Amino acid sequence: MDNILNQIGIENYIFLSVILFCIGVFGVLYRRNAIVVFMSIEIMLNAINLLFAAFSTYHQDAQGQIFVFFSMAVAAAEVAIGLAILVSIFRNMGTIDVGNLKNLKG
Amino acid sequence: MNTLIAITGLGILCLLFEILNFRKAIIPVTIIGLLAVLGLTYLGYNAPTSYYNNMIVVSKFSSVFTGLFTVLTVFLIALSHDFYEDHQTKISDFIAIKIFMLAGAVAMVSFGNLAMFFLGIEVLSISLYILAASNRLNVKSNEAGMKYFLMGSFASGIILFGICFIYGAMGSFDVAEITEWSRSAELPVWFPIGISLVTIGMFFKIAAVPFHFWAPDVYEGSPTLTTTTMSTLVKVVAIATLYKLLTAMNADLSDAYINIIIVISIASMTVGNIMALKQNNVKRMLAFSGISHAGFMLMTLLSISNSASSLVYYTTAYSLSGIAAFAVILYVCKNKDNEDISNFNGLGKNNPLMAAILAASLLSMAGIPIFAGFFAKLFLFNQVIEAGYLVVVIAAVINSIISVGYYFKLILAMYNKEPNEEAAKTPFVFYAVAVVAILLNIALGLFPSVVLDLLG
Amino acid sequence: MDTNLVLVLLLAPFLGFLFNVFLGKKAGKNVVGIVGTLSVAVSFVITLYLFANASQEPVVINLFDWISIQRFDISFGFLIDQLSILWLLFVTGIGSLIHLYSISYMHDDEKMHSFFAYLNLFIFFMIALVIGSNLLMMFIGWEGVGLCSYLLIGFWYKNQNFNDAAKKAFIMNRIGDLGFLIGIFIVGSLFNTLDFTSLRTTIESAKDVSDLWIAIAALALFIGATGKSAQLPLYTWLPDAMAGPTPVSALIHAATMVTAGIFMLTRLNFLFDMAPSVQNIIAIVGACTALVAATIALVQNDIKKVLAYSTVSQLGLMFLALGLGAYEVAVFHVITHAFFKACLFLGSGSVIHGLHGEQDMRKMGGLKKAMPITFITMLIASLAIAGIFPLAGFWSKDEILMTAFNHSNNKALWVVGSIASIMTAFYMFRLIYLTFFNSFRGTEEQKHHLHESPSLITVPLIILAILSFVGGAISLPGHSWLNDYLAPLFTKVAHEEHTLGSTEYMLMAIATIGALIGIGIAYKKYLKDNTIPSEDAEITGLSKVLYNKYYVDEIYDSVFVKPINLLSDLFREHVEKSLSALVFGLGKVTNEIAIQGKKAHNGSVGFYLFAFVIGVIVILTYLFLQQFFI
Amino acid sequence: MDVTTLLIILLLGAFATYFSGDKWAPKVALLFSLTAFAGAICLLSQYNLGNEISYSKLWIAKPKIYFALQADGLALAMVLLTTALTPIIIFSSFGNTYKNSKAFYALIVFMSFAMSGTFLASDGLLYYIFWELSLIPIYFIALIWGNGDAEERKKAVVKFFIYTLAGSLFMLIAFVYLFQKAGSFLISDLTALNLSSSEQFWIFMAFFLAYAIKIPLIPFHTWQAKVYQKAPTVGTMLLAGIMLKMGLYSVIRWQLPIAPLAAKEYMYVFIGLGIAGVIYGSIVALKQKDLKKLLAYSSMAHVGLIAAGAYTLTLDGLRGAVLQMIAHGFVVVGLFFVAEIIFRRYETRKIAEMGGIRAQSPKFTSMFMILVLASVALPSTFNFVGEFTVLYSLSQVNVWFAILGGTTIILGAYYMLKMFQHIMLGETNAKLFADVTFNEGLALVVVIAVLFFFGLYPKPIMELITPSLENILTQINRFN
Repeated sequence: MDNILNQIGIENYIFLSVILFCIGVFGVLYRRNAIVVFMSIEIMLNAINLLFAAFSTYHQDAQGQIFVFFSMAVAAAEVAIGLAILVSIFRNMGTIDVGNLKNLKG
Repeated sequence: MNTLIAITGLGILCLLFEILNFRKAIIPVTIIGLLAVLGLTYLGYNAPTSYYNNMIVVSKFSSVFTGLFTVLTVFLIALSHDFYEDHQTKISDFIAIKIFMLAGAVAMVSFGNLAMFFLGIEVLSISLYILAASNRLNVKSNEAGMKYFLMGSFASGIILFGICFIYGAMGSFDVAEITEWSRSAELPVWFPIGISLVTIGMFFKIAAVPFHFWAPDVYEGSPTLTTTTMSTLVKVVAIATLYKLLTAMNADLSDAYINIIIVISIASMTVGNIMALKQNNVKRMLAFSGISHAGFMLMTLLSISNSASSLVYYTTAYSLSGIAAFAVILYVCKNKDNEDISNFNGLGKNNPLMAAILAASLLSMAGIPIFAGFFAKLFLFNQVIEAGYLVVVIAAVINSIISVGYYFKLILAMYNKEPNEEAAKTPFVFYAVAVVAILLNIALGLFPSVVLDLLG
Repeated sequence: MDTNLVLVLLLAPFLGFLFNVFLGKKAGKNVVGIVGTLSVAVSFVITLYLFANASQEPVVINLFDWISIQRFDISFGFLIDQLSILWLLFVTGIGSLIHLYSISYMHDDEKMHSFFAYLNLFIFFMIALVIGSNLLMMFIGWEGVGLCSYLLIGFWYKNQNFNDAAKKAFIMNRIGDLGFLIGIFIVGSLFNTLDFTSLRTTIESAKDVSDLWIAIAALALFIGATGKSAQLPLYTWLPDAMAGPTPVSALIHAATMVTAGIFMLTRLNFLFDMAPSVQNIIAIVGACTALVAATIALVQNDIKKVLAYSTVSQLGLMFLALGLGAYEVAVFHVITHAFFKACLFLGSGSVIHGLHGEQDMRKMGGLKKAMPITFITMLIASLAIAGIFPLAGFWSKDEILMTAFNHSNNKALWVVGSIASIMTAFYMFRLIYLTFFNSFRGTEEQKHHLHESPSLITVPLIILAILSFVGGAISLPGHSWLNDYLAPLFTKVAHEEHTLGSTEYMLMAIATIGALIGIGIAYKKYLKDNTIPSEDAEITGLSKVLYNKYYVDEIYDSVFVKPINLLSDLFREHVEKSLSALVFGLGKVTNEIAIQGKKAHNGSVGFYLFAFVIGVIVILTYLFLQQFFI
Repeated sequence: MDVTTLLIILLLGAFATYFSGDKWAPKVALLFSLTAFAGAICLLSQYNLGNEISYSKLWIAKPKIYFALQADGLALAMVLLTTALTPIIIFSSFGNTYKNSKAFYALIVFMSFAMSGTFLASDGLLYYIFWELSLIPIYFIALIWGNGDAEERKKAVVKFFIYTLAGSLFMLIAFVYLFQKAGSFLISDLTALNLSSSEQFWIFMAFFLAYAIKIPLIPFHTWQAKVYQKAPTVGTMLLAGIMLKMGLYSVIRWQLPIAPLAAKEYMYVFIGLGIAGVIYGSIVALKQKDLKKLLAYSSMAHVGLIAAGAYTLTLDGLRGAVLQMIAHGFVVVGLFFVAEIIFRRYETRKIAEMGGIRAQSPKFTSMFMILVLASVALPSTFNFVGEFTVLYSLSQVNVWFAILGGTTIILGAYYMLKMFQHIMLGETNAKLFADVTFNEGLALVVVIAVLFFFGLYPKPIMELITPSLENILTQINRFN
């Protein structure tokens, strides 16, 4: 275990997950399709989970990994709700393009 | 802890009642239950303890806010019956969701461990997503839900990231330990990043500029009762949590931090007030006013070590007047497709009492004396000037001058315009809630010590 | 001397006023007249009583403290001494006569009761002015008589021109009053008292007071006097004041109120004696006024206007005397002038009455048969004012001229005074000739109604005529009762008696000759050649300037009144608007910002999130910079 | 009995009026306001007997705020003014009928409650609260029962509210700052502070903003004329008669003693400002076409003089200012009532549409005339006493001030007489003008009686206010 971290170093894990996170962010920013946006958000969350795992190893402490389960569960619930809303939107508007959500503004 | 369990149990009870066809009983029972919870909270207030190796820490602070949340929830639930009268079948769900939301809120203020904090915030948010979109067939409601969901989950992502960094820095989620280490050792660079990320997440929740964009849209789109919930309960929860978080994480904020808070609070006030000037939709207007109030509340962070009580006072005053105002708005905009100010024309003639209440609550928000809002501002200014940030106070004052502009737009509509149709009969509950809320508000103004001394 | 007597003296006219105000309409005209007249007569009687057993020492009656200033209190009190008694005598005396006169004169007017009410009120305030024990008490009366003159000038209030005249009188007086007030302030702060008696003692004892300030105070007070007594430059209200009923002109604008200025200066002689520079100014102003007014009077055609300007010019002479420090002489002339000028006004009133309101002398003439008594009395009065031996005017005016002559080597003042008096003789007889001699120039039916006025009008005329005949007796050169009587008032040893030497006789001769010359010219022009003054339009050259009173009114109008009104318009139209625009502007700007801001909240989630991220980045970078580079 | 009783009476009065219903509201309001006046008289006698009538009790422990009401001579004088004018004002409105009159009269009584509180409060925050409270009723009175086009009215009133609020909020900051220094809001503590001159300057300015807007001094007066014009006459009376006295009173009570150094240093500026107001107001009033606006500007001129007197920081100045406040309070109420009487007959406030009234209504004419004369400070009216004292104090500072300020007696006479001439005199008006009714007459007579009585015998008031003014002076001079 330690040797892996020794060989690679915690920083790289951080950079990796940060990069992943940013990819997620950019996905959220630049994609208009709701599904894709959800997926980007998932990427963000997973990046974080990865980092949790890494830190948990780094600290030789299980809490981090447990936290990952929390966050996965929560994310699942979130996405469930999200999809539900998406469905009703699709029913009412016939599109899942978030760019069309412009009734409320000003 | 017992409070939390009791609340959750109450939620489940609602669902059971639906199954057992005691629909009629739901609301009364819940209210009674919540009052009981209030009692429990009082016990907790007197005996601060921590549970499950610091997962939950019940302190004076947490119990006071729990009490406030519970009271607000009572109001919200009391309003529910008439609000959801046309889909009674789902009422248990709505009630239950609100209760669970309350549970989340309680978890947020009484967390002793970041995990608990995260769960709380998620429970709260998720229930809100549902409530926001709860009017399935209404496009606006859907859009509101969607927007809130997207940005909300994005924010949760940020918060989670922040928590992750904190964990990385500290190797623990336990607030107590983190506090300790944050004081002592010299910290890895991730720690401040983590803190700031979490803080930003909370800024989003309290809708501070520039993370406020969701607020107007969501407030406008969601069903009015949900808007009520957001603008009163949720805002209070968020600011309270942020306050607790920052106190826990690093008691003495660095100058850089202070500067950020100053900038953001001034920005929130200004943007909120100025934007509110030209709104025609009352809910949207109040959304912006909420943003400006968020700015005011953020000022408490400038003297974080001793401003707890003024925060409590401010939030209480604000949320009470909010409840009163929304009760009236609910009554006025019942069976109306929009919430334009024009709906309020001539309310002063049609229904003097309601008009007076709305006027009073608006005056309270504007900070006119004897209403609690004034004292809230006063104590706040006092704290901040004491801490030596005169500039912020002056900005705040200028803002409260601007704010009068739009609060009075509503009052003028009520008193200076002719009514466009006959007055509808008011459900008793709306009266009751509005009157009680505003009376509490005024009483708070006359005897501020009652609240101030809670956190002595 | 007991307080109650003085209070009765003061309040009797006031009660008359109250009666006429509240019950006058019901009581009926005769009652109104009688009550009004009696209330003044009572005061007159009391005055006589006071006069009869007056003590040498001034009597001060303080009722209570009125206004308190940090450094001194101003009491609500009265001062009875020779001067006030003297003034009271002719104020109440002539006052009662004129009341009597008015009973018949105003009998046809439906507002007779208010007329008498105002007259009574005037007498009340005049008494207050005269017996006030300090400057501020005097000021009450001072403003009060101003008010009454306002009310009486505008008595026929349906005619807006009359109202304008009244307003003008009040405001011009107010200008003077400001001067008076300033004077009071300075005196108060210099000597810490406004009380005449104590003021006199303090001033005499005061050593370390700057002469400059005393001079300023004196000047300010004198400005007050110019307002009330119609001197340059504030005289223009008096001729307009003839809008009022003729008895008013006789009482207020000839005999009593306009002499208030002289009264004030005489009261404060001890102050003015300490400011010789101001005394010179007073003398010069007086002389100029005398001359200017006289010149204007030469060509006026309105019988009352002539008298008005003659009043102004006579007052000028009095101020000349005051300026020369010859207070008793001024007082002497005040008294004689009160007699003959009242007589003249009442006479003209009788004429106007006879002609049913005609005032233009060009439409009169040949009235001496129709109204003999009026003619005789007016003739006597005119001779008196012209200064013909041995009538009252001769003595008083002669005294003034003598003083002017003896005063200094500079004889200018004397010359001016003499010219003025020659002119006086001229225009007075111009008036007489035009009015009473030759043939009647009015309309036929006027001619038809020509008649002598009833006895209520003629009796006062006769009395006044007699007085203006013998009035001079009170101060004959050599042994002057008046000077002795007034002596205790004056700090300087009473103005040295004229030992009747050659110069004096010479001067008397000159004066008389001058008067005769004036009369002669008038005779030549208006009786022999029987010229009638040409119509207003045809007047040309110098006489046009004179006829238009040197265009002073026009000048004042364009220099003061118009600019102020323009300024008012300017302020109202622009300044006010722009000021409020300034305030509204702030609101407008914020609203504009709001409108722009709405564009930013464009409803697109993408943009919202973008802003979010930007926010995050900014904050993080800022923190980093703080962390590492600072 | 102490001062709280008075406030309680008025507060109860407000509620009683509201719940007594539209029919009885006016009478109840009148009853309670008269009771309050009686109460004030009792307080006065108590005070003269030397009994303690002040009231102080800790209200909020942290931050330390007292519910402290202190009645010295000055405060009592102002309270008497308020409680004396309120019944007159209410009574004067009996000729009109207002829709929803219960609310209307309740607001009036409530306002007089708030204003009395302002005069009595001796704790800065309590004072501020009353100060703001008094704003709300007049806002609604002007808004709901005002006259003229609703939109314009709205604009004027909102401007007024925001403007005044803006000013007073800065005063609040000043108070909080002072609290930081003194540890309480009690005036006794605040006036004991030793502030640096720069601190004093800023605090003075913060106060000044609030007061200059309320009084109003130029150039902060722009709200005034329009509001006076739009508000119902009762509201105008309350504003001009009492409310703007709050500003002047506060100058004397709070601003000068708390920040005397600034007051001394910039004395000339502020006196000059006041006098500029005198001249400017008079000149603007000259050409006003609307009677109420004319009166508004005239009262602006008068308060300018009063403020100038107060800023002289001399006993005479302060005393004259207070006397003139009271006098002006009465006379302005009378004049606005006259305007109302004319409006009842002719339904207009345009001076051009009046004229020739005198012939039809001798009583009314004489009363109007007297009021006009009082407002131009004819000696033997109360206003003269005040104006004389103020001008005297100005002359002590600098004669030129007295001369410039004294122009008010010329210009004032000019525009008032012009106004009187165009309204009352001239050919008899075609439109019938009934002479004053008994009620109207009574109200006017009371006002006139007061003006003359104190004009001839101002001693009681002088003796009432002088000691407290001397105390204030000692506080003002505590730095030298």
